[in-house]
Amino acid sequence: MLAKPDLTTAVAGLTLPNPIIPASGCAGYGREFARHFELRLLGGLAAKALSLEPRRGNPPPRVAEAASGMLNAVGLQNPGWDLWVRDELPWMLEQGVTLIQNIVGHQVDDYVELARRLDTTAVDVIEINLSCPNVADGMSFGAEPAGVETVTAAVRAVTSKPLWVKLTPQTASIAATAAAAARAGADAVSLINTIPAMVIDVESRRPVLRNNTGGLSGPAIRPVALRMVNEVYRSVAIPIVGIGGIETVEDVVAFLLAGASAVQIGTAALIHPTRPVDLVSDLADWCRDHGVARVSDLIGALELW
Amino acid sequence: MLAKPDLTTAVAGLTLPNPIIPASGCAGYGREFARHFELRLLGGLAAKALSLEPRRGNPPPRVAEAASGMLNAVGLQNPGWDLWVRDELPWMLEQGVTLIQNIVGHQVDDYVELARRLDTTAVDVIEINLSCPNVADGMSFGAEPAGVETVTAAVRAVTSKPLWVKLTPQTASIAATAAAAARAGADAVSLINTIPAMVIDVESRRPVLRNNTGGLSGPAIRPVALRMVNEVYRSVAIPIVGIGGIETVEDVVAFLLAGASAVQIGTAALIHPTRPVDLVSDLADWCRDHGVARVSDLIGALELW
Amino acid sequence: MDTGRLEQTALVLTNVRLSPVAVLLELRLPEMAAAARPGQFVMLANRRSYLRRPLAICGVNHDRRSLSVAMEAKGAGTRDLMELAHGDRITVLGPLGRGWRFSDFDAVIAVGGGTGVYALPTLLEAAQAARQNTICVLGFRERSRLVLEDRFRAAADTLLLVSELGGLDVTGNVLDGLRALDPRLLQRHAPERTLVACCGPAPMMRAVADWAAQQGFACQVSLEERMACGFGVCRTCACRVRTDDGWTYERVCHEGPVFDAADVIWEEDGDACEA
Amino acid sequence: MDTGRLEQTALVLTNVRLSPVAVLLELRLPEMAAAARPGQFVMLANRRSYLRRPLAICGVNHDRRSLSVAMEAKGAGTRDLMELAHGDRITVLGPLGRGWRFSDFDAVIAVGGGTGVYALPTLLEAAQAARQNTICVLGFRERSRLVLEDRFRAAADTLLLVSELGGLDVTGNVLDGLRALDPRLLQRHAPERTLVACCGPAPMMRAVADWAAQQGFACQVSLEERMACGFGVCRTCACRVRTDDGWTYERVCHEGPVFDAADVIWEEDGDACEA
Ligand SMILES: Cc1cc2nc3c(=O)[nH]c(=O)nc-3n(C[C@H](O)[C@H](O)[C@H](O)COP(=O)(O)OP(=O)(O)OC[C@H]3O[C@@H](n4cnc5c(N)ncnc54)[C@H](O)[C@@H]3O)c2cc1C
Ligand SMILES: Cc1cc2nc3c(=O)[nH]c(=O)nc-3n(C[C@H](O)[C@H](O)[C@H](O)COP(=O)(O)OP(=O)(O)OC[C@H]3O[C@@H](n4cnc5c(N)ncnc54)[C@H](O)[C@@H]3O)c2cc1C
Ligand SMILES: Cc1cc2nc3c(=O)[nH]c(=O)nc-3n(C[C@H](O)[C@H](O)[C@H](O)COP(=O)(O)O)c2cc1C
Ligand SMILES: Cc1cc2nc3c(=O)[nH]c(=O)nc-3n(C[C@H](O)[C@H](O)[C@H](O)COP(=O)(O)O)c2cc1C
Ligand code: FES
Ligand code: FES
Repeated sequence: MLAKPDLTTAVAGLTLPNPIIPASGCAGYGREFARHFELRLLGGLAAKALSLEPRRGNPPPRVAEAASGMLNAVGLQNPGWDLWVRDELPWMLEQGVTLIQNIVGHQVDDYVELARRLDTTAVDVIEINLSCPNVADGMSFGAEPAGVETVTAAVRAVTSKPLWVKLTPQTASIAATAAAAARAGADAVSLINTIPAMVIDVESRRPVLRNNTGGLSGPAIRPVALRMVNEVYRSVAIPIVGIGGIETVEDVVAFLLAGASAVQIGTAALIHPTRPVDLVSDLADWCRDHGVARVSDLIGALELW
Repeated sequence: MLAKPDLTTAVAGLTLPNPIIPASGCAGYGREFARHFELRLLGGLAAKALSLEPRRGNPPPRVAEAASGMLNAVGLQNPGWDLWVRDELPWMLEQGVTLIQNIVGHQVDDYVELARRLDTTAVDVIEINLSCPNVADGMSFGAEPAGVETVTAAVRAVTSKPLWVKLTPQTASIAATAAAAARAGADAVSLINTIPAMVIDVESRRPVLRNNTGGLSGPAIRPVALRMVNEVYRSVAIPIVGIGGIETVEDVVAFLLAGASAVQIGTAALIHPTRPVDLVSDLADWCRDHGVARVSDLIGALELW
Repeated sequence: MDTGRLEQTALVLTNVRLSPVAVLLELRLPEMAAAARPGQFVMLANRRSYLRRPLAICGVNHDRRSLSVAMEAKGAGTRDLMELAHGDRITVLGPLGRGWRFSDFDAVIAVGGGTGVYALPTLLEAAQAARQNTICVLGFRERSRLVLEDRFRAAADTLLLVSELGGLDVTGNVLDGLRALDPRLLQRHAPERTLVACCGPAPMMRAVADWAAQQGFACQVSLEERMACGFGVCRTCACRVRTDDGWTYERVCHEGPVFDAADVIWEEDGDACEA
Repeated sequence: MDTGRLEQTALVLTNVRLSPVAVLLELRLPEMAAAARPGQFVMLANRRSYLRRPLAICGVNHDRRSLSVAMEAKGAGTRDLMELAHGDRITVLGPLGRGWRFSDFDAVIAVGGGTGVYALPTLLEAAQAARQNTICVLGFRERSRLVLEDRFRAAADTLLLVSELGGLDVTGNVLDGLRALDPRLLQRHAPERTLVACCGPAPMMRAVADWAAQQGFACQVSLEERMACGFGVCRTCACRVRTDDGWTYERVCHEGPVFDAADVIWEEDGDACEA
């Protein structure tokens, strides 16, 4: 009988019990999952995006089917800071799970103000979502290194909490945006967010999504995410949280090998609600079957040709 | 009995008998398809990339399976100008199909020299592939508007043939790179090329592709391609050739509605060799069933919400 | 913490054709069958689509530890589900959502149209078991589309069948059906003790809700919206619901699919209140 | 222009287990069965993978207008194919590639290992029909993996079965088998009139090619490489082949899968000639 493998992983000094984290927007604030498994069994919980003011989100339809994936245009619906602090935060803190709070804004000041406020809470990690369109130029903050650097540096200045910067794949060079985040003081980069996409109903001659476009997620984007994780791993000295189409334990291992220190599970958890917690035990089994004593030994262990 | 729908479409003044074109790299120089159907039934043929010097391409494996798609890293294997002129061009010109010759280079001068030579041939269209890594900075020429503008303008200066600029989706803003192509005198933009990606074999801890990374194609990328076509259609006044995961006649119609004047069929033709020519008749049927007299009426007819 | 796992593997027991366009699948799902309440739904995986498909729980058989769903072919997902045969296995999430709140009423008037009728048999059966007065008005496009007549007849004290193209009790739409009901039937109980439970196309639900309001009846409607998860985490299944100070998007899968009609802001009204 | 369409829909006639790990599928494909030549292959669509899977044509039955393929489970694609049953339909591309060139020889020594053995029965049968002398040496990991013994025995004048773990004619690898052949058998014809036709793992093919060269025999090998299209357009199935002035990448699916062993640059040699 082999010893229990060590599943712990460290992301820039923060030790997680295991590398499996439900992705932001695919786990709400944890309540729905908590009815079916204990959140503290997870490596962490990336809670749904939070903005200063409440956001109603986009009109429906907000989801469209795609080949090996889906598009969503939820529009970052969330209760806003005040209700979140009152109704969601206390409950989340009781769950004993590492809490990664994702934040969004329309301008740099929004991110800064949210980070300033979060800094005074017991939230474990601030994850800034840079896929949001910038009110100034309409492009996402994450599209260019300069935008990433500006937002990251501004947030860094107001918080000493671990800061994860979530990058969009819609950029000329993910290595360049990741490097910008690193320069500006990010503790880790989370990648990738969804890829902007469109599905059309040819009968009605309209996009299926009321928002016209939405973000593509699921297995369809997995090879793109994996390449980006490895590209950043090879060129930027910053811990990586890998995200994109992860469904099975082999997918988890592939992201770790490519260089991720932890992973987030998005769409797969919408279809298989207990998948995140199942992957924790699958990963333990995989390590045992493969004689891997410590999950952390897998990180970046990919051998390139 | 309804009249035969008019399938012709014009791409910047060049009239094609229909909008269906096998995509570059997925049709060789047409010989293999020609054993099974007449090439002149197609809207055009986008021949495999051509470089000045012969290219052996990458070592195998060159293909990896992905969810609803595949990765390829052929490495632009081609016989080079001299053998192409001698062995491939005369045969292709005999086929009576609109010939779109895709070209690649490591530096701007390569593209210019190829275009200069092609200008003296009977090739109908020059399609420049900007996904190739630039020897100068390692990024693809297509990643930034400046690179697109430089290559396009240089090629434009030496040829009066229709010039299609094929864009990579790995950019901060496809609208910006398309606008750069338009500014520099392109007649049309072809989009999209494959998305850089990686697949890992967790048992061997190696990428499946000997080249480590490859380009993701197939239905997985279709919603991304469709969004990009529509994004460019709405913001840049230039004809668009839509490419990416097109398999069915509904997919063809969706790309036309989104704003494409013609479409290219890549991966689907690898799996269903007669799919390009089948789609021509499917499109005629679709138009008849939907009371569409002219295919060109579909172009850009998408109604946004 | 819920005892049953949300995701279960179902054995397909039977696939029965209900009409030229509809089939009923009976699925062995002991825990879900035990837990299911009228108006709840399930999400069914299939072999052709990435996302699951939401379907109303149309029946529960405790002896056979099964529940059944009924559907018509719409796209690839339902077409694939309709091909399932005895012995096949699929994974299912459920039971999901908040169903009909009918216990506080003396009479239930169930009104259904199209595939909406499948959300009603379990309601009528439960109301009947609770000794409530049960009235049912169902609309079908044509006579051949009539489904589950025996079950509706058994569970409804009064059953009125409506068809657009004729051949049933009333020719017209369900509103014509409701208007054709004997007024004395509708007046047997205090209006606020009568529940109109409606499921069908949105314009129909809206019209029925208006009629119910005119009569002074309570009204609940079961909404449909595209769903990714079905269990409340993804927030894709948004519908507009009135709040004290305006409106908000609620989740069809979680706060619904059954809503008080008075709270629902219909699409046409909705456009007016867009931000 | 070819008369037959490259892509055909096949009806699965039978699925027969050949060994604990292998099955043989018989597919009704009249045009392909008529056109197939020994050493060619087909690309089979399946329900789990996006790309088709290449498999050697293992047999042709003109009466039943069928061809058969045999396979062992490797990943999702082969696993799915192995589950096909009578009555299922799949689409197939074929017949593909350039097969064995055996007509100019007096004797054919077919050497196979692992799943490579499936490329050999049609060769032996055709060579036998052409009154060539047929010798066959097959390697299996263990006795229980032995497949298609009757067909090999019928088509080979001499059949030698080799097993790594023992229990067959020779214990060892196919090279041990070749060395165990009666030398007189090998000398019945002029060496250049003897063809060694080999299909199996690359190291085995390389060793067999070396042995053939020592004997002065011609040698052809059937290569495997990952393929997207199988009919020559995509250039993914590259293998290194010697040319007058160096080497080039040829297509396993088009110039192959059968190559003259003398032309092949094996992976280990290949590393030396990388640019
Ligand atoms: C709570 C609920 C209960 C339902 N109960 C039933 C039932 O008992 N019987 C029945 O026949 N139908 C029912 N429907 C509708 C059924 O879910 C859709 O017909 C089905 O999802 C269509 O899938 P498809 O792949 O066949 O069609 P497609 O049009 O190919 O589906 C594409 C996408 O749109 C979604 N979609 C399409 N139509 C609808 C719709 N009307 N509602 C929600 N999502 C939709 C699909 O789920 C899928 O994600 C119900 C819907 C909901 C929300
Ligand atoms: C010309 C030719 C003839 C063949 N004949 C036979 C045969 O008769 N019987 C048999 O059992 N096998 C044969 N093979 C090998 C067979 O194609 C692979 O075992 C099969 O493709 C594996 O698919 P999978 O989905 O099960 O495995 P996976 O490993 O999941 O496949 C992943 C990808 O790799 C490719 N791949 C994996 N292994 C191989 C391989 N050895 N050769 C080529 N591609 C591979 C697959 O096609 C797929 O694209 C042949 C291969 C070639 C090229
Ligand atoms: C329904 C939905 C909602 C999402 N909401 C958010 C969000 O609020 N903030 C964020 O950073 N990412 C959000 N995402 C992106 C995911 O966190 C994740 O980056 C992406 O879906 C890719 O992972 P996946 O393929 O595993 O889903 C959302 C994704 C989905 C599908
Ligand atoms: C095997 C293969 C080879 C390709 N070679 C080229 C090429 O030489 N030049 C080019 O511009 N695009 C090349 N492409 C990209 C395609 O032309 C097309 O842009 C892309 O595959 C997306 O379309 P699809 O999803 O229909 O395949 C290649 C694609 C594949 C799959
Ligand atoms: S479908 Fe996910 S919240 Fe309703
Ligand atoms: S597999 Fe496409 S050329 Fe060989």
